[in-house]
Amino acid sequence: MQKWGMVIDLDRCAGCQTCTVACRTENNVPFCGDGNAWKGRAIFWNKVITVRIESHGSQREGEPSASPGTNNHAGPRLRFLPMPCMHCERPPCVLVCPVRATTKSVDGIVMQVPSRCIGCRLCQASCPYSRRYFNWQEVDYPGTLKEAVNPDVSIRTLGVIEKCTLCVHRLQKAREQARDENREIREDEYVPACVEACPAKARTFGDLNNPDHAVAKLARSPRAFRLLEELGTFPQVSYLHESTWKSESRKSVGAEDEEEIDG
Amino acid sequence: MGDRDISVYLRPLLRTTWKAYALLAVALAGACWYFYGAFIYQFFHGHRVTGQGTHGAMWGTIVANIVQLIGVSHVGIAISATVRILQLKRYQQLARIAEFVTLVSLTAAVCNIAGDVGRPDRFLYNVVMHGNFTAPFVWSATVITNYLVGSCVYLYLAMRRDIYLCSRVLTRRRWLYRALALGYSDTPEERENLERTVWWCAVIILPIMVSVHSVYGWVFGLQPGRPGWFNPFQAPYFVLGAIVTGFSGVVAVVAIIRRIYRWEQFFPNRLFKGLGVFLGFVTLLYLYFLFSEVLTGLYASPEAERGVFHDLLFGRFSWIAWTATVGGMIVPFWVLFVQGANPKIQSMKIVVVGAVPIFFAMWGWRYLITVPSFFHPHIPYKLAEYSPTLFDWSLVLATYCFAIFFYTALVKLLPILELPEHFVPARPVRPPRIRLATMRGLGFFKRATISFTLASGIGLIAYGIHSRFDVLTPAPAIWISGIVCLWTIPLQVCLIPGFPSRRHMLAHRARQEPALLRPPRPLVTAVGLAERSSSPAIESWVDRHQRAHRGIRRRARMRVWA
Amino acid sequence: MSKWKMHRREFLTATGGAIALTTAGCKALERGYPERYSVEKPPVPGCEGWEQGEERFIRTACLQCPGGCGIVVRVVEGRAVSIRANPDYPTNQGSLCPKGLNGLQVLYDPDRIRGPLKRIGARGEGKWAQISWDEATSMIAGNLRELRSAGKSQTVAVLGGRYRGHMRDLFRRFLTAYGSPNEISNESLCAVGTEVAHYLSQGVRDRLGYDWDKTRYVLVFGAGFIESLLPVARMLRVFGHLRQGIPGERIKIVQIEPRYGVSAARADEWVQVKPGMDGILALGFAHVIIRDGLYDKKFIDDHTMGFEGWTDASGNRHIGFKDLVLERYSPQEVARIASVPQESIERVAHEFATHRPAVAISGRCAAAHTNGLYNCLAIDALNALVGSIDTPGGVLVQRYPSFAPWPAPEIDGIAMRGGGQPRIDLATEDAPPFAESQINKLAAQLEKGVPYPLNAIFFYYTNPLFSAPAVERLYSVLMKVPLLVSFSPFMDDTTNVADLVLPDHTYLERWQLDVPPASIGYPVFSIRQPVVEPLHSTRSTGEALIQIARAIGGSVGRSFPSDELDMIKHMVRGVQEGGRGSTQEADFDEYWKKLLAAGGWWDGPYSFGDWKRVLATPSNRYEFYCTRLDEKLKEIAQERWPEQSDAAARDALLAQLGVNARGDEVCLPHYEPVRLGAVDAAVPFVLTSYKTMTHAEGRGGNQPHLQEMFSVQFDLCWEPWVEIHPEDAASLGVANGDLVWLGSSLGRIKVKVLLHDGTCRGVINMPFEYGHTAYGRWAAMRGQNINRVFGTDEDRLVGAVARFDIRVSISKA
Amino acid sequence: MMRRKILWVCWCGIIGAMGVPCRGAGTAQPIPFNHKIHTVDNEFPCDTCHRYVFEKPFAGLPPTDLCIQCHEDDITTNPAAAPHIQTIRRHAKEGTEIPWVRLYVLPKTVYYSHRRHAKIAGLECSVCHGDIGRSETPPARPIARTLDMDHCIKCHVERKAEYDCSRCHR
Repeated sequence: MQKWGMVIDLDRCAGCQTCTVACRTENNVPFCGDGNAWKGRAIFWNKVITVRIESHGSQREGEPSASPGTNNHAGPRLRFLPMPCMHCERPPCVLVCPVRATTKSVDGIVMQVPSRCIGCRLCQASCPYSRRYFNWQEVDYPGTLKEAVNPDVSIRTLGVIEKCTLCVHRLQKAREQARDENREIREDEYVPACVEACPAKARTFGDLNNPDHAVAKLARSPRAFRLLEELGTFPQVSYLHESTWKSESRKSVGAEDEEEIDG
Repeated sequence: MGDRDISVYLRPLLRTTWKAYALLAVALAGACWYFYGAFIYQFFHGHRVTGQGTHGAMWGTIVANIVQLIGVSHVGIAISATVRILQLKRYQQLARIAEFVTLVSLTAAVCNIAGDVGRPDRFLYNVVMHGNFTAPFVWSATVITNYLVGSCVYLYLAMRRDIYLCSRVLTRRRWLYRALALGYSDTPEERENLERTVWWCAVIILPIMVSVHSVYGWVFGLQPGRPGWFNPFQAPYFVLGAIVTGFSGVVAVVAIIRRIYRWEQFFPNRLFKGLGVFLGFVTLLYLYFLFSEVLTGLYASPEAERGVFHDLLFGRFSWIAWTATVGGMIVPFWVLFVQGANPKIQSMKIVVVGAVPIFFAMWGWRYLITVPSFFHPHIPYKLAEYSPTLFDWSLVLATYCFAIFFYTALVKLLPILELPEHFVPARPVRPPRIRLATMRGLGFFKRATISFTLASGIGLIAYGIHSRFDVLTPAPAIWISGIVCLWTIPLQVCLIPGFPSRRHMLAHRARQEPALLRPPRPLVTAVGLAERSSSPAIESWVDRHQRAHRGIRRRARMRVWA
Repeated sequence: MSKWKMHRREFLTATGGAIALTTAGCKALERGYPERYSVEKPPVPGCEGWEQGEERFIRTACLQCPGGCGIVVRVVEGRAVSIRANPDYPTNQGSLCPKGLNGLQVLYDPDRIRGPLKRIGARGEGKWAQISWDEATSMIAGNLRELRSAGKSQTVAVLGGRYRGHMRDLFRRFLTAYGSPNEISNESLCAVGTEVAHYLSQGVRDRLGYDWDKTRYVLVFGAGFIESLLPVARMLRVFGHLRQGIPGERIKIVQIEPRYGVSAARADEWVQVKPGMDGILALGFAHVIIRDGLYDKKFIDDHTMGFEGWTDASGNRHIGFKDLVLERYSPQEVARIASVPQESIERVAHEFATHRPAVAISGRCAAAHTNGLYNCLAIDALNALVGSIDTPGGVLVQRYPSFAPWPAPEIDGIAMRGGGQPRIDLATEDAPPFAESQINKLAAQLEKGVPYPLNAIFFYYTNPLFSAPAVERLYSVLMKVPLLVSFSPFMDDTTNVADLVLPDHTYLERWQLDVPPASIGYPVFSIRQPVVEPLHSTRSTGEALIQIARAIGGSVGRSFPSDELDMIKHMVRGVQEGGRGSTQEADFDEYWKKLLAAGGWWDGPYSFGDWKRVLATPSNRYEFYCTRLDEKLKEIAQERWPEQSDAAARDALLAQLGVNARGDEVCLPHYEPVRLGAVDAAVPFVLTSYKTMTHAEGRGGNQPHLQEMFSVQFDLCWEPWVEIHPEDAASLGVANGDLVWLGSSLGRIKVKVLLHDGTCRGVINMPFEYGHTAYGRWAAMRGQNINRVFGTDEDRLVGAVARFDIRVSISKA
Repeated sequence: MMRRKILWVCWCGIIGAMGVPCRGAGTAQPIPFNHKIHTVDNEFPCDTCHRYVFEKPFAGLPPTDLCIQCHEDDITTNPAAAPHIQTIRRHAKEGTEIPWVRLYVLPKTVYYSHRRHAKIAGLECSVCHGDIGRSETPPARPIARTLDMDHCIKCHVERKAEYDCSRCHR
């Protein structure tokens, strides 16, 4: 069985929020409007958050490291952290859900079943990453706007929790095709919308159980870390630390050796 | 002369003033708003009408209110059971008032929970049919059902004799009391049976009471994702909090009832003094718990957790925390301590003045348990301020309206004081004439049903727990029905006639029951006092009562069965 | 038996029944829950040809910004349900930005105009009558025919914004045939200074492309490297590549900008510079590079002009760039003026020169100043110094596909006479030498009524009543124009006051050629094709224009074929006949089909070394000394002051242009102080603006997804704010979230304060895209428009609005 | 007593009324299609008319074109069927689709795939649809019984198939 996982390279991430929109359009995530946004009710299965790193260098574990001395700005620095659901191996939300509306599927996806959910928001409270969203109001797609709804994903009603599903409908489609052709799922056949859309190619997605897959390799790389590892949730989404400028591999050159570089 | 006159005891049932009707009307309006607002308005508009938000407080005043109400609900049964087990006669009349408080606040709490979830239509069905064994919420559903059913059974059984007497004394709503008495006829066997059952119920219900609030503590305490909640201390802390809240609530309720019905003789200042001393003691204990929790929090290593407690003491919530702690705990404790320590002071007012702020302070601390934690997530999200909307506050208020309505209705429908044993029906209704063989059969039947119920109850619970991960089995429904099954045992013990007693056999053999064959007299005179006290001065109601009690039991028996 | 048994049975059944019924009721309630939306939907127009569940992936081009990336639209049963990137399209190569992905909210906007409208109330009142296309066309045509026969054909103007592909040519053709010179674009609102700088130094009036794959050092002056360099999706892909795409190396990006934004945060180094000081900082870098001999001597010798001092044909000695820089722009001096640490200047300059190929990019923040052109020239000079012109990893000059030109339009006497009139926006005494179009002058010209008043204005893909400087003034003069026609599919600020609305298709419903802006160097174009049937009774503006022309009749009508698509195909035939590029096919129908399937045509890779094309200056070299500027100044000076001597006329002209330098320095990159006026305690702040990622050039206001994530940096949305440095705020006594009045000489607006320690002291930043008076339910009346207070001065050489050069005051509201 | 009984009846009525919307109103097919003649007598496999059953998530309802392929000629001998054949021909002539009414309607949150069940798992249609293939008249109302989730799960458990929530619910 696969264990789907993702690696997000924070060095590549530009903080452009393409993943957010890709996710919203793919999964029929509603917008909440100005009346609700300021109350913190906007739904983002995939949110890019801004981490402020104070200049004196105190930083929390799990945050991208600042490279001191490379930025002459005396104040704090900002870093951008794209946050999908972490799909923990030991998810606290699954433990506390009173109605089994959220489950850990056999292939490692923490699923939310909105049609089962009673909206008690316990999972939301228990998620250390705050990656669950409650529908504080009925979805509102005025006029023709609802035509753009993706028919592969249900529209959640009011009063239920929703969250990132790693675009499980794409997995179903790919799996069905693969089974029909009597083979395993190919590596590139199933990627979530955010991974597909990421313009800076910061996200790598695949089977963590397949040691040859890029995602498994990256997840073991020395740059890799996982958020809030001390809580023991074992997220299946890992991050790669930001690097600093390195120019040593090609030695500094004048105009003369330019041909050498090109060759 | 109050204790001699049954009308003193049944004052609420005999006369209802316009004030009571007005109170009922206002409270009913509030209760209606609660049910409209929480279940209809909120159901169709979503929880956006509240002040809660995902990146903000996802739980707010309503959850604080739930915790508070569940806390209040504990103490009723606690007092009642303690009084019964420890035979604290002085506090005996407190028992039912407190039991009613339990029933009312527990119902209100359940309503609040149902209103707070996003989809109340699915709530009951899904939790019961698809409950997840590992979820504290399911445990809480289990224990709250258990507690609600148990306290109803306990309350009913403890009240059964009084209801029976009501059905004999009162002309109004006689059908109700007769229905509720369920065939009770205050024969000594019945009474003995009842008392024994009730005693056992009290023994059983005490740990259940502890479990409910522990489980509510775990609803918070088993969430690693929330700084400030994930804490082994949570369960005892919640239980103690419940005792403090409940006691302060009960003190207020008793004071109001004493004032309205002029029952100074049943609830003398001395009794309040005792309550005050106990409340002061638990408040001090709670302060100690609080101090120890906050201290740990302030030294906590996870930054987010430290942030919560810092915010609590010095940040945006500090005004609530400090007002609640100083104004609602330290000062009231001092008041209660002084009144307890000073033998000259015996005043209901002082105790109430001490207790009421504690109630509100506890509400404040519930809010502080719930909300600040959301403002220090592990991941630095941008957060929205939580400002409870008018709707939130109206729901909180309306909950208490509902509680007041419910409570007043109970007071007006059921005997709120225990009728002392010296009240006996002069002419008991004729017990059914059942043939001895039938009686024997019933005896076997009773044993069979009880053991069957016991077996099936335990079996159901075991099966429910055994099949907890089976998707096709509604495991919580099974174990909850097992629990409900078990709670029918005390009912069966009391309701189903058992083997005929020796006395019955004798009577049967004699084939004549002269006293019972006589036609009943008019009801008002059907109940009389078995004995008139020789000493008119009321110095100690309790002493006299106890003396009378011993005499009555003996003489009454003689009179009826002579 | 007695009564009690009855009671008991009743009690038990009642309890059991109540429990059972409540459970059943809950379940029934849940099943019958009124859900508002279903994913199964009634059929849409045009889904007849679709089988149940059928999905198609249609390739077309994005138009959420002028980037023109290739997209693939997933259409299910006639409904567009998602947009993805076209993996083959060479500019974005499978990347897409959030705006592009959100295109369906443009297509399916509920507030789109559903058919031609005629105003029936007062202007701006919002009362409209639905009319038919024929009515609308004949009304306009009648009006235009009248004007034309009255000899007032030049009084018709077209205000165009996001022209794509053939649209600008089509409008120009219309105006040429009709007889008006007034095709006014909004380029003067953008970074036209950078383009003119490229024109003067390299001879190409265009943006430049960059060969990012091999670049090793990036110096960004005032451009949002991530947020706003076009095409954004390509820049995002490049960003990822520069960071981790090259094994063993990570490219350094230095952001030079007054404000700490997303680009600055994601760059390796942020150099804070005061607004308008980019030029002198670049010259400071140049000083270090020249002083330390780090420049590319070979390139300087072979391909540049004016680096060293030189003597012209008439024997005059001219100062060289090298001497000027060494003399005037020492790091100490630059550090003093620009308040940038000297250490930073030295270090960055060294890094820049030693990590070649390195490129320096100039952008809006450097260009939108009164000294914008010189800023950009100085920044361009850095590229020349390190030899990054037309070299792998350096600056590329874009080539374009060779479309077949349309046959010339028929021009009769009226058209000849009308077309020969001066343009209304450039018919000023102080017209900037290098301006091609100046929408910002329109208001003043209309107010004065010189050289002639306008009788009709067409608005195509532009919204000047939102985006032009001094909007209130423009509004009052537009109110006096007898006929305003808007082609916008949305009821935006300008359309709201129009007399006639001829709604265009959105970009997902129409045929259009699309040529992306300069980026990859080699020629590329795509064909925007309809992915769904038009939702409403809208009509492609090209089509509408052709219909209007044909209704006017005569030579105007004869200048147009019957069909817009034919015109497009005609153009594409030119490329087909070239026989090059990604799609080659002899049969045109096949070719067309293949083009549509591929989503475009491109002819890579870029070929280097074509110096004649790349350095198209008079000297065929990179000109540090801009001879074209020199000549142009000479020409204009003689024209305006014919009675004076050359030198005196030139000085008079320079004074008029607001250039402080004199002599050779004028034509060399140099530091020209910003024209901001004296420091005034009443207006202590300088107002600047910036773009965010979700900012679709002022057109994203009606897209709720984009609005809800407007600023990732502050997580703010739906409402504008103004960023103030905390210390400035403290001195003003304002706190986070306070409402303040932001006042300039033009007016004042009310806005919320946000403390941001990444702004310059004395500078405040405000995002735009807020303050629409119309534009649908999500955009209208949300905050106030920054253009009501924004700078209206201009870079008098190129005519670009120097928006950032205005002093403003802040006072508590 | 009477009063309470009345209340009780009202309560039952309310509950019953709540249940009504989920049952669906009676539906009448435009043509009383006789499955038996087609599948039993003529031995057409199901996917003749329900064309997508092996390829797509939905089985598909027969388009007019498909019906008319056979019914262009007078192949029916039953005179009672004649008016319905005329209906088909009329639709074919007008180029419209026969407005078949779907009998099996899944909840909106369920994503079921016929292909996965009929092709990949190789289940017989009758496993879920019962004897509808032998029926002579279409049922009058939507069939909800077999679409209960418990039914699905039971079958999955019996056949040792996965019953992960994510497989059907999204």
